[in-house]
Amino acid sequence: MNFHLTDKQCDLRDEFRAYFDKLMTPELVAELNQTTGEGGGPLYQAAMKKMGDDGYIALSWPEQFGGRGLSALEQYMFIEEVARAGFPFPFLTTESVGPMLRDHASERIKQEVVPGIVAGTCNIAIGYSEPDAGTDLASLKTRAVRDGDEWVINGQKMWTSLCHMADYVWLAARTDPDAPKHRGISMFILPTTAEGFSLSPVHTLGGVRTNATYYEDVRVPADALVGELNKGWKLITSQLNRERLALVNVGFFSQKYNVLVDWAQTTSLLDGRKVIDQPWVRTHFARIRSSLEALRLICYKLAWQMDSNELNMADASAAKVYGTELFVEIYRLAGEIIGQHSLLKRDSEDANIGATIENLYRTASIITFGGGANEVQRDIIAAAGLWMPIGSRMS
Amino acid sequence: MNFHLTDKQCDLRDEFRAYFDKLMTPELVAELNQTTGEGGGPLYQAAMKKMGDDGYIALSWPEQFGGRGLSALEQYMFIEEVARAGFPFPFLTTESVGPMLRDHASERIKQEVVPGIVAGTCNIAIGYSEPDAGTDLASLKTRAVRDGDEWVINGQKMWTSLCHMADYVWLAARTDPDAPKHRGISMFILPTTAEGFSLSPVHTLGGVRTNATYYEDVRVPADALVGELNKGWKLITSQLNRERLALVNVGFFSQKYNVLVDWAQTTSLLDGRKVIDQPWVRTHFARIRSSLEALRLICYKLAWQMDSNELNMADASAAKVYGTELFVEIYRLAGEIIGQHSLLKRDSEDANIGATIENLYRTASIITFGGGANEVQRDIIAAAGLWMPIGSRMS
Amino acid sequence: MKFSLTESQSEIRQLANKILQEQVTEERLRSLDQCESGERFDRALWQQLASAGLLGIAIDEAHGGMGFDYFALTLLLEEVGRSVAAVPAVASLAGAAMVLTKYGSDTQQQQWLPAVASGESLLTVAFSEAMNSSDLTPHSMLATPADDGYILTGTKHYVPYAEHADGIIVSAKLSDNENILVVVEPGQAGVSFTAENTTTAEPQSALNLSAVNVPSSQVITQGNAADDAIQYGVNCLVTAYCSVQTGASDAALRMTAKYTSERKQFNTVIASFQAVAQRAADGYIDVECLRLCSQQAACLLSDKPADLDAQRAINDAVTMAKIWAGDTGHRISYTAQHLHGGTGVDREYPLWRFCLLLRQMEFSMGSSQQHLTDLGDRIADYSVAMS
Amino acid sequence: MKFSLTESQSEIRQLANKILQEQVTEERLRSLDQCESGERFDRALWQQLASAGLLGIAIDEAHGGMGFDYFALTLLLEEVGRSVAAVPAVASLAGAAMVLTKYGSDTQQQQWLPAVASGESLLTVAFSEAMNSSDLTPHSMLATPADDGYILTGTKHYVPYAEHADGIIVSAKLSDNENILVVVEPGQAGVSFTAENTTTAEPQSALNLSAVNVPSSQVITQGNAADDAIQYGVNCLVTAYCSVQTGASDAALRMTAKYTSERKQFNTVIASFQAVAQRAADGYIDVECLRLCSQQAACLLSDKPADLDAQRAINDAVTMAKIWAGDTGHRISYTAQHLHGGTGVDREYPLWRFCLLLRQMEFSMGSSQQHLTDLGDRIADYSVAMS
Repeated sequence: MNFHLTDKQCDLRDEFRAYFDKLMTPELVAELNQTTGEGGGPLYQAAMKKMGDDGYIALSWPEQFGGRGLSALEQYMFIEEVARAGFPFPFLTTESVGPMLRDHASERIKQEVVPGIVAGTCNIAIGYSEPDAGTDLASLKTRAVRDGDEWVINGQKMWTSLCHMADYVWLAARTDPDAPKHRGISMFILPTTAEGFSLSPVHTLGGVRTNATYYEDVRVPADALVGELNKGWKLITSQLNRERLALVNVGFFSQKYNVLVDWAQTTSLLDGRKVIDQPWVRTHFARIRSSLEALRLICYKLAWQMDSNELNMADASAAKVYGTELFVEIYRLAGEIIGQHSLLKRDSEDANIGATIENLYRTASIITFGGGANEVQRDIIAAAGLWMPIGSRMS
Repeated sequence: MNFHLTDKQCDLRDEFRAYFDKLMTPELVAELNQTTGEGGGPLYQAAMKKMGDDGYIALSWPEQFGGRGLSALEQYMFIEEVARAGFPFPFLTTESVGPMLRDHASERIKQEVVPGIVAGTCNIAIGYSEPDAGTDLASLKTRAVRDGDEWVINGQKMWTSLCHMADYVWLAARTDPDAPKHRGISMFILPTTAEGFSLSPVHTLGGVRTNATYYEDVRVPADALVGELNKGWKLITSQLNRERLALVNVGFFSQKYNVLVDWAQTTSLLDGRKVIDQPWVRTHFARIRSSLEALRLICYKLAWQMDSNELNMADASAAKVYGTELFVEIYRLAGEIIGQHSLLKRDSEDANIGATIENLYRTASIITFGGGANEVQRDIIAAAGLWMPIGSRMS
Repeated sequence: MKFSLTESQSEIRQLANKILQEQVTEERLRSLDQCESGERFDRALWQQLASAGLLGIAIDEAHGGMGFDYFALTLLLEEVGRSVAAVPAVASLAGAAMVLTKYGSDTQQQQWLPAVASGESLLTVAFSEAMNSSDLTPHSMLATPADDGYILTGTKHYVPYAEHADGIIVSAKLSDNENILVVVEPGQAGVSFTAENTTTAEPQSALNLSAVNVPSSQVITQGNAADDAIQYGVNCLVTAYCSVQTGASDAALRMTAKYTSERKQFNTVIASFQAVAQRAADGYIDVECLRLCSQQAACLLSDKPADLDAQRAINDAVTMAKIWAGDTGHRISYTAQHLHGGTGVDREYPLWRFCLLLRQMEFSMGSSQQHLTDLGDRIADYSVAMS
Repeated sequence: MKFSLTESQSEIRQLANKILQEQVTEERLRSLDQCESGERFDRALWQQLASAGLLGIAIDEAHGGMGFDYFALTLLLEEVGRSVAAVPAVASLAGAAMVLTKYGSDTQQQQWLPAVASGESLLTVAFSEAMNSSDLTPHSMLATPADDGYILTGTKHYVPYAEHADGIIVSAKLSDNENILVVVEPGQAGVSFTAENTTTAEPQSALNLSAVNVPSSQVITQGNAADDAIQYGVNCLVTAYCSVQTGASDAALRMTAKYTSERKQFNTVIASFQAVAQRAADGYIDVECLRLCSQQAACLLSDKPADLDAQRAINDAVTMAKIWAGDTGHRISYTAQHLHGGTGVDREYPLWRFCLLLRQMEFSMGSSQQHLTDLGDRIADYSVAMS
């Protein structure tokens, strides 16, 4: 057992960190703040294209597909630096959708879509959830019906994030309504320019825009089907553990912790003491720090397990539950440390680090149910980690 | 709305407190410590008899039965003082079993048993739980079969506490095995001298002895049946809210809080500061104090509701859940305040207030599942307090 | 001990509930959302409350009010929280008007209270300074004596509705041992504002005073009485936040119970999953604790403290209520968002405003931890014994 | 980064697990429960561990040990926790032997280490003083220079197996700037004990030294090196408690999972109630956090710290592990008891011993809050930055 990074890993971290230090210009940071951190502005698009040019997008892909074949642990470290830098990297596209297209799509789709992903020029939105299919995703109702050489798609999706700037939707649709619910779903890739496709914005608590998307007799060629017919559920779930790991990456708060400590060490109270001279502030920091340490180790272990093919389902769910609930808790503790200033928004004239927390707290509200509701994750832990017969709550 | 006690209530509190100050002699306290707080020793029995003589046992009973007709709020205040004094008053007997016997037993039983309860000379153990009937109490299997003028009882009970010093067992038995499980139960009063009755001690984590009791062809006269045949479940549950309130009475920790604060104010650390000069100790106390305040108000409100016939089932369950989980938490916080000395038992030569916490923590381990498991209480809260359809988990 | 409302209290609650539930519709709230920053103020609603007499609940009849006590006012505040109404009830009614009623001169009361009750004038309170804590004695707002009165210089933060107010009650430090409480009018020379855009969009500002001349007639109180007045004002404001929090928590929790009882996944309403029900039940307990502690604080604040012990009991009750307001607010917001899933974050659904209000109340005038620290210091000092 | 054991580490773990699971039967534990207070020591088991070589895991081969590092020793300790075995592994092996290995003279090592490895001698450690905290530098145990060595006077608390030990490592204060670490033998004049009966019945005592003459040969180290040695000894002990806690938590949780999977109520196994499963899942997360933080501390402690930063990283890792040991221990004990219902408190069923052990480890050498306070002070000092 060894808890140190290897020299090679340290070098890689240094490389990534230096890269993002350079990429995140003040102008880009300002644009990202304006677009509530979700990207999409011209500077963001330029940065993505630069990352593509620099070979920084598909790092975990094999070399023949433009990648560097990073291990899961190395790829985790990459996401850590991305998160630390605050760059809205589309890791679902690069780590989940991209590899599925690369490995399972038709030749036409491969040639049309995959190079753009690697180049940082092609944006893909994900169309899984529906108004009545959230945690129970497999009950989705959007239909795809074969008509000659085409599929005709009808239905509605919710939370199709980034779709208003996407080139394609990666869409889950029901292709066999008579099969058991997990066995009648197939995956499609659908251009957002297709006739019959439309969307309407959904504004959220976090300030981030997402979309409802509508599909009225949208026609796509037969080869827009990705993978095998009616075996889409396997594709949806194949990258779930990796996605969960990305969701709780410790990088989302590690640098902010450092900044907050520095702020508390240097900021004076009215009585002349520093913020950190308050004993409870120290205890709050200690709580945050020791909790983050556990998260760091959980994530590294999970990534290491992926590389060693020893991945335990329970551990992936444990990371998801622990990390997401920890972030909610940390954003409260951080708010207490900063005080009432943590209620001020970024556009307040005297906004300080509190505005970061104000924003983080609002955007964090989705993480405990998104990416697999934590109740379901706990059921998985009890079943897969403790061999408890949890019954058939979710069938 | 008014949060002050009336003058009459203040007088009553003063009366009770003075009474127990006098009752709890150092010798009685020493005996109680030796008997792990459960009573049963000669001084305890003498104290109970004195309380009987002084008319202090059945205070909530109507005057014609030897009581003073205290309201639920006044009776709650009485239990608060009992708990504060640390006297193991048998409130299940006086508040639950006693009134049922008084109101529903045969004349013979009324004359044989009830006066002894009021006099403090008759001890009654409660025989509800069985090895396979705990939270699911209504599935109990102990059978009572009518044979001529007698009932013949066979079965086994668990957690028949105090039975080794009891004169009677208040016993739930199945009298109709074919009826739905809640509708085939009847209540009996059974002398512990009956032939076929036996018990074996069960020693517990808390150091308190309880018993398994065995019933082999135990015969009791027909009039040992209390209340209506097959309607025992109603008797079992009729006093539940009052029992739950007694279980979480704030008196169990209020005086100990005062003592602990005093200890922390006067005890020196190695570096010369007082224990309470540590800021985290203050925060722990503040957490304890503000939580106890909420418990105090919850309990008083519940008692007041009982008097006004406005009792909300959800509120009784809320008090039970909140109070029991709070006590577990408080005993941890108190342990942290005291430090490693809270691991020492009463018989250590240099034991201090930590030994009280050591003992409380061990004995508190039963409160979250005893008196109705907290999961069931939360289901009741969701259903009765928030009108949520919780399904038929417990039928 | 009595846990029910009097008849007139019930009427006030019902009246407030009726008006706010009828008027504060989703459409009305949305139209306010679209206002420019700093303008989330429903003036029409404020006038409706005035017409119903509700702005004068705790203002003497002699000044056009109903003449009830502070506790009665908190019944309105709870309904304000329950409806997320965009009105300055806390600052103007629970803060400024209560302080003027108790400590203002006859002239000051005549000048302000009838106008507050009728809705003509709006008052607010400026106690908080930078790096605020739950200790709101003035440090950096300084007063120096002048010919007729004082000169004030300094900055206050988080002043609710400051740029809408006709009068601002400001605390300032006169010397190491003496504080002063005055009314500043926004039009006075040397008064300026810096917008502080809050998470709920309630308009708040930093108040900057640069050598503002405050004549004696604008002085409410100074010396020991000023400290009492500041303490009283802080207690009234903090308890008011607790009452708003009680209403908002209760509403968010009940919205969640209703939503989970209707939302189906896996062919069943999600409320029937035990994990969902248990978590909602925890919320029920939290709201009950907050409600009781807040009501106790409001009731005690309506008493005249007979002695030091009684004054301490009031301060402690207020502090404990705010600890619960922070904890309950955080947990209810989190529970409600989590159990709603995606619907909860959609700004077309009403929950999100409650979550922001809960957070704002949690951190306004001291977080739970800050109040725990205060209470802990008092325990070290005088035990705050259990009776 | 590597999260798997080496082959030899796996063998140690398996050997320890096999012996302890086979030997520490319920009958054996019950017979120890019935001993007089202060005698919960399974000497036969201790000799079996010695025969298998396991007492010498981290003792040099030159002294009859296996020559592995501290981390390898914690594999045994985790199994001790998993079996609630009544043996002094923490005090003798993780405390005393590790300190002697690193800081003892050749003569001292020769005198003690072979005998520790063979089970002939038992050592223990006396660092804690009255009103203990996580800071274990000596305050009230005082040393004064004498002809050949020092005179020690003072009291130490919570010394595990003190009355069974052949040698006790004692820290003492020589002056405001200097500490000293010595070995005291119980037979020396002026040494006496006061029994401290602990919640688990592990024998502990206060150690009273009244002008005990400690010759130079019994001095392990003094000056800066003594501070390093005390820090090292404390780190080894604290981490050892964390390892024991990991094993005990894991065992109690798995016992609970098994019990709830078999216990039926309402015609179904209670594990199928979602509230039960969810709570067990929380326990799984807690144990995983504790395990990882403990393993990290043990691994770092096995390194030679290259510089101040590396030494700080070790100290911080140990502190964080103990925070988790307290929190996880408390929560697992509570969860296990609650989900077992009455069965869990019955002393005929094995759970109760785990609950007491978990509490004992939680409060030994600093509670979670005490370690949080320490860590907070260090954060104020040098940030404990995230890399």
